[in-house]
Amino acid sequence: MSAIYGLYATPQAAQHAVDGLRAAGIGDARITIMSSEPFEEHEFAQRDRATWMGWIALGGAIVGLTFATWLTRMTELAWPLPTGNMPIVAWWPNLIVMFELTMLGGILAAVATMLVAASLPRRRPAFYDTAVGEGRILVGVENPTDAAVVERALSAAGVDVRRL
Amino acid sequence: MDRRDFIKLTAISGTSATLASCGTPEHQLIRFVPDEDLVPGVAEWKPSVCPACSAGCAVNVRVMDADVDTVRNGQAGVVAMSVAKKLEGLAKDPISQGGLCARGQASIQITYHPDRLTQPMKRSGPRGSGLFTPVSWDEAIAELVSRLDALAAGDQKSLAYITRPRRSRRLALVSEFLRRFGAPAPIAFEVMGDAVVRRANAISFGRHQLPTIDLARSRFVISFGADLLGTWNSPVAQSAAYGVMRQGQTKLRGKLVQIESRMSLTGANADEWVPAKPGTEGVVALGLAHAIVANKLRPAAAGRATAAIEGWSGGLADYAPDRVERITGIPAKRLERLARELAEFRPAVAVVGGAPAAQTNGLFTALAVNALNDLVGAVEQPGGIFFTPGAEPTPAVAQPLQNLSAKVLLVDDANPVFGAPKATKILEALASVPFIASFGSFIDDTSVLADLMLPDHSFLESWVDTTPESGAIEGVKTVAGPVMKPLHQTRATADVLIEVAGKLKSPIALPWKNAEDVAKSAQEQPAVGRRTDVRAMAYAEPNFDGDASQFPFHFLPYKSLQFGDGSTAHLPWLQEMPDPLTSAMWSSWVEINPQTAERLQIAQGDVVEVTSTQGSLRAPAMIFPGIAPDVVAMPVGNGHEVFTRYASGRGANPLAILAPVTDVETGSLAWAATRVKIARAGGDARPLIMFAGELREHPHEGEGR
Amino acid sequence: MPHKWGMAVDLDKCTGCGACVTACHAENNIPIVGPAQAARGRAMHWLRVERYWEGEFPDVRLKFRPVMCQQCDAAPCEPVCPTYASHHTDDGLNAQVYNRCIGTRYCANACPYNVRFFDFFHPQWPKPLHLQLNPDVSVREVGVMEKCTFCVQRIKAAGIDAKAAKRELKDGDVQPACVQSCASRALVFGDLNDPESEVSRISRSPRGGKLLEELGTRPNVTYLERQTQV
Amino acid sequence: MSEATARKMSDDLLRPLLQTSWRFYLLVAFLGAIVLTGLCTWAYQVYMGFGMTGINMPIYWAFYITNFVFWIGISHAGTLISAILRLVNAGWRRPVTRCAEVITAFALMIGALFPIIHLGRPWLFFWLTPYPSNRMIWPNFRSPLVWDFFAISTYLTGSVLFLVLPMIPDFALVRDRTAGVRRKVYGVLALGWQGTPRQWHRLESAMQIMAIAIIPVAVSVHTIVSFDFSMAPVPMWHSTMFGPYFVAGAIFSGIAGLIIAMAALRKFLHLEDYLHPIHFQNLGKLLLMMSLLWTYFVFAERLTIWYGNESAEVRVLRVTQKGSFAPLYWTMVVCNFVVPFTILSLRRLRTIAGCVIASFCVCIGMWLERFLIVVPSLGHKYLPYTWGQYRPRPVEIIITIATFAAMTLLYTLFSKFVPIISIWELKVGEHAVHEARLQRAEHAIGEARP
Repeated sequence: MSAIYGLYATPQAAQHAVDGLRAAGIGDARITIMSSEPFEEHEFAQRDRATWMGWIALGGAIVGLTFATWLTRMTELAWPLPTGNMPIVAWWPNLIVMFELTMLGGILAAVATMLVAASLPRRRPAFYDTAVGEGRILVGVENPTDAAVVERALSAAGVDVRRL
Repeated sequence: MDRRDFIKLTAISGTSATLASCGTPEHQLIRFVPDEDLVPGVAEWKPSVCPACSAGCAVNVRVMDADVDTVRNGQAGVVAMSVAKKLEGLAKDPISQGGLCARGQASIQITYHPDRLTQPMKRSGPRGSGLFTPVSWDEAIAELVSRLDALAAGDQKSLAYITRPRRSRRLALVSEFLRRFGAPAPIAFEVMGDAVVRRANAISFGRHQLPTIDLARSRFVISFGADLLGTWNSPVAQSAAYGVMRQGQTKLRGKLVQIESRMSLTGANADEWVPAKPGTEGVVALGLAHAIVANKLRPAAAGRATAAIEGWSGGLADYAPDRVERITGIPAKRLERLARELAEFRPAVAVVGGAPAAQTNGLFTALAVNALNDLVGAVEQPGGIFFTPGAEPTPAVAQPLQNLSAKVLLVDDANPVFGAPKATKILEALASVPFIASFGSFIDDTSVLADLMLPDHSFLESWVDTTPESGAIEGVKTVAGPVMKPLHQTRATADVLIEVAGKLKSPIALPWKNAEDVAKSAQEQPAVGRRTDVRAMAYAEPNFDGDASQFPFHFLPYKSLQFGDGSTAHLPWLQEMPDPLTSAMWSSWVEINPQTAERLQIAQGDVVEVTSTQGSLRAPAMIFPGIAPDVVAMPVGNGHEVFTRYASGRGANPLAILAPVTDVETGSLAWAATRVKIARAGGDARPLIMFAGELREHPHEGEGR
Repeated sequence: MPHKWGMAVDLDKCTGCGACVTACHAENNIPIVGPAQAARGRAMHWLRVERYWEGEFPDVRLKFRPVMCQQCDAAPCEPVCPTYASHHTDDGLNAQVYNRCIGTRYCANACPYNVRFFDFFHPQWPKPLHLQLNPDVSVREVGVMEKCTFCVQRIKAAGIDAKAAKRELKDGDVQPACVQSCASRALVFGDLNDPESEVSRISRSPRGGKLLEELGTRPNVTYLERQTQV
Repeated sequence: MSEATARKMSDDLLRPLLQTSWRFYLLVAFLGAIVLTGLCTWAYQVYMGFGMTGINMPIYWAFYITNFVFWIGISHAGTLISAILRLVNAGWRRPVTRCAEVITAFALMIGALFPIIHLGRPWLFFWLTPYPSNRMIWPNFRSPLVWDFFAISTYLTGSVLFLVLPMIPDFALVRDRTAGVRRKVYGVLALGWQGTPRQWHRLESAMQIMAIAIIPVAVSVHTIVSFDFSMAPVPMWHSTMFGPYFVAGAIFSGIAGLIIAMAALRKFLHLEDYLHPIHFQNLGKLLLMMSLLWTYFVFAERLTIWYGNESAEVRVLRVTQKGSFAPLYWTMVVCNFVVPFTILSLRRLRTIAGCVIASFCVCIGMWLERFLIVVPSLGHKYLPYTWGQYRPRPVEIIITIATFAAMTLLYTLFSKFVPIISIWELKVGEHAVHEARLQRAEHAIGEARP
């Protein structure tokens, strides 16, 4: 693969570069941004907010609850041993196990979703620059069709453009 | 039933776990062929006789097969044989009636004791070193025979035989052997025995034996120091009857009054516990008699006053309640009330035993109680006292041990070194005996001095028989064969004696072939003596050894429930069984009244030194609410110098420091007539091990929040 | 109708002699822990005779109370066990399955009567003491809880014999070791579901009561109060 | 925020990872030795039999269960607190969260060890796990010990994830700023993190959801630990308020533990620029609040029993307050109330040093509190004949000490290999502050205009 990108010291500069790319008619989908912190308050960092994670977590919780209900009932009935004059299927104690497994379900579901959605884990990405670790913000385009335009747009903020 | 159900069943049965830890004999090389036919896993029940005390309870022994490590003609290996598993009272037996006391049940451990002697041995070290070397039975018997032959030349008198009190034909065998050999009669060594009571009964009723108390039909029982339910006479029979007395009779509940200065197990179960000054119990009895006579309470049903009371009737006037109160410390009112109850609750009975009879005026006390029984018509009457017919006669015991001048001494399971006060110089006496042979199964304080060990079978391995002196109204004789084959290379003492008799230079022909023959043989009925005319004894102040100012406390040793006279101190079950009154285990202790302890700043468990004129001992203090402030008590049983891994050097022996004072009339040891002083001592005694946490059910109840 | 095993203890007959304690040791292979461990409070007595002093000299009294597992209907020790080692059987026994016990000792804490005992070490029987061991009762290994079983092995055996003889168990067929040994017959054992059985009869006595009844454990052992006449 | 500050931040926080002093090795060796001793002691106990401990009839639970409750309590420092602060979006939390969450993870691991150590047959501990262990029987879900298993495993899983997820971007940072082996290792740990907006958003929302889920779990965990006691009909155990009482106590001791840890980090890793007195101030206030809450609970418990005057319970009350346990009891009161209250309620004393002293007291006090809950009650149940005493034996003491060493050791190693303060979150924080400052400046200029 190939890529053209610029490294910007400040989020303002990065924002400017993104705007430039957009002006040059390059869609958000094709613009790659990398940073060592979220920069929530900047427009360029606002993309890809939408997620189903909450609902999936809820689903996981429900799965956990169902499993717990089944587990407790099944095991108690599999070999009904009376203890302390309690009913064989004793709901009060079972509720505790059910609660814990519900929560566990939710948590695991959320984490799984996060990993999948953020496409983690994976081997070291091809398109990356350790300068990001230094605090620079990377704005670039993967496999650019019209390199010249992209280059112009990125260098507008006055940084040297790199190629990959 | 499918696997699952089966598993459920076993799981539920609650007793399914590995038998890993009971010594599987797989590692053994040789497996001998069983010489008896066994049904594996099936229990048989065989009768036997409990050896723990002289009450002679018949027991029912559960027998099952087991792999036994053994030696067959010098080769070690394993053989399957049927072994005893558990002792229970024999339901048919009028004595035990199916019950059995702790000591009885634990006595199975005598047979299986890890330190039991497994074969004859000869002393190889200096006397008392406990060093012995195994010898064959032939050698051992040859040795004994030669020793006896040495006496044959006119010195027969210096053969002595000490046995523990037995009510079995074995005693007849021994007596016969000694008689024909020309030696004095056997000495029955009884620790804290009842010779005085027997003598009193001989005087009052012409019966030289302990009475059988018909508690079951009695409504009022007044006991003068006799621990009916614990250690005195025939505890199992008496406990059984006690159960009936309490709740077995229709609409009636018998009342029990205990007169003693230290609460015994019986005192603990009494409705009234009346502490009287030690040595004055006889006065209490006569006080009651006087009150009954003076107030004309004597029931007509009691029949004609017989000799036993007549002898007193003259002197009774001296026992007016107020005087009795002065002497005994029992309020006159209470005494009169008790007298009334004694007369009104029919049938009523009085019992005497234990400490009151072990004073210098013991015989007086015993006779006084007999008189009281006679007065209330309790003699040979339902709910009164009876004399079991046909009992093996008890040899009269004086104090033979000091002037023991024997050349050959045979010790038959008796332990006088432990049982007799140091002051009797018993050790010195034994040391002067050139040759001592012991038939006992263990190395104890006495047999450690022996030159020759001829270990007897355990009771489960040999023929046993008994004709109890007391415990049932009708006569009882129990004979039982061995319930199991011998574990070790031991021999029945009866057989040994018979063999020895035959091997003597001038052989003695005994009328028995072997131990079985002895056990089965009938006894000649003892002639029932006539009552000798009763002398009215006047109350003599009890004498106590030690000056009251210097030795302020009465010292009261008592037979412990677990160990009795100490002969079962080597049984681990009994060592670890919590003592009923104190919950102590593996210990001996000094019982002190709480106020006294507070006054002397002695706390529970502090080591105290108890000093008499004869010596001193150390033991931890036990705060004991049920004892008079001027009395300290100690259980007998622990304090053996040598007595297997479980009892050696454990605790202290109260008998050791007793003064050699005797009952003036009978000359038997007055073991309750010693005075002592106590003091806190730096503690090197074994700690007090107790099972109980608290003394009372509602601690700090009185205290505010 | 299944059995419901129960016991009645007549404190007016009980003398506190401790025969039952030894009988229990003999029947149930209860190990002896020795003086050192006993001093640390590890002595094992499935059945103990509690004694309590009342009053002060000279008006002092002593009270005995044999306490064994009360085989509660609503046993607090059962539900707390994570492995069902402690559970209730259909004939009303509070069973302890030794080989399921992992030794959390929770049951012993939950038991208000403190009648559960723990094997702190591997039990030892110096030879030949091991020959006395009762083959009908398992020997517990280190780290497990043990307790009075009402001599379940005797109950089972009696049941099997009755079955073999094609008859029902009748009152008195089963006697735990303690009951058998009691000279004064203070202990009575039997089926509480059989209103005619001796134990049922005695349990109905006006003197009868349960130990720590207020805790709602519903024990199957009834204590008949001691009487006194003064 | 200037690039320079960002770089300095990274440098400071990454220094411990890149440079190692001899002191570190010494410390690790020392702690490691103690932990090893502890493990050997445990092995010895298992080999010889549980009788090596001081446990007896009737005191079947003592030191080990005390430690169990104590460490589970300590674990309530991290995840719970940082989750709450995250939800209320308290800015000052940023440098604190990670070093707090680490405590949770490790304290839980150590605490969860004790139920196994205290088993009579520890080699069968896995019978607690939900599977048909032996004879096809499953665990008994009515047993509080099984609840413990579920609660602790859930809490542990949650806490570890809650700790690890925000570490990914920092790993990426280390990856970018190192070379050689470290680069490879951290490269793997970074899971190929790029820092695209999508990744950032997913991370944020995952953290949000977990923060919501973990709080009730944390509360449930210590409630269930308290159920281990309150389910049993034991005097002074059988109490309805044990749940909240234990949770409060847990957070109490947790914060104390956190303060101690932070102070240590600040000193030894030279993080003065990041862990400011204000952090200790705030945590100190929190500690003060919990101290008061704890005192309130103890008072409520004691008063109810004293007033209610139920004999068995009053007996236990008596032994703890007047009897043989009185010295321990009053030490506890001093450590948990008197000292923290006096120090933390006075601003002058609420310094870092002050907070640390208070925290040490609280740790001691809370350990005693657990001990005093477990032992006196067991020693004084309903039948006085069975009352008993307890003395710890060497094995228990050694193992207890070893767990404290283990905690320190794990913490040291962690701070050696992972940035103990979440760098990216810190940057965000600084950034926000920076922005805010700019805005305020612009605002001021605007107003200045006529």
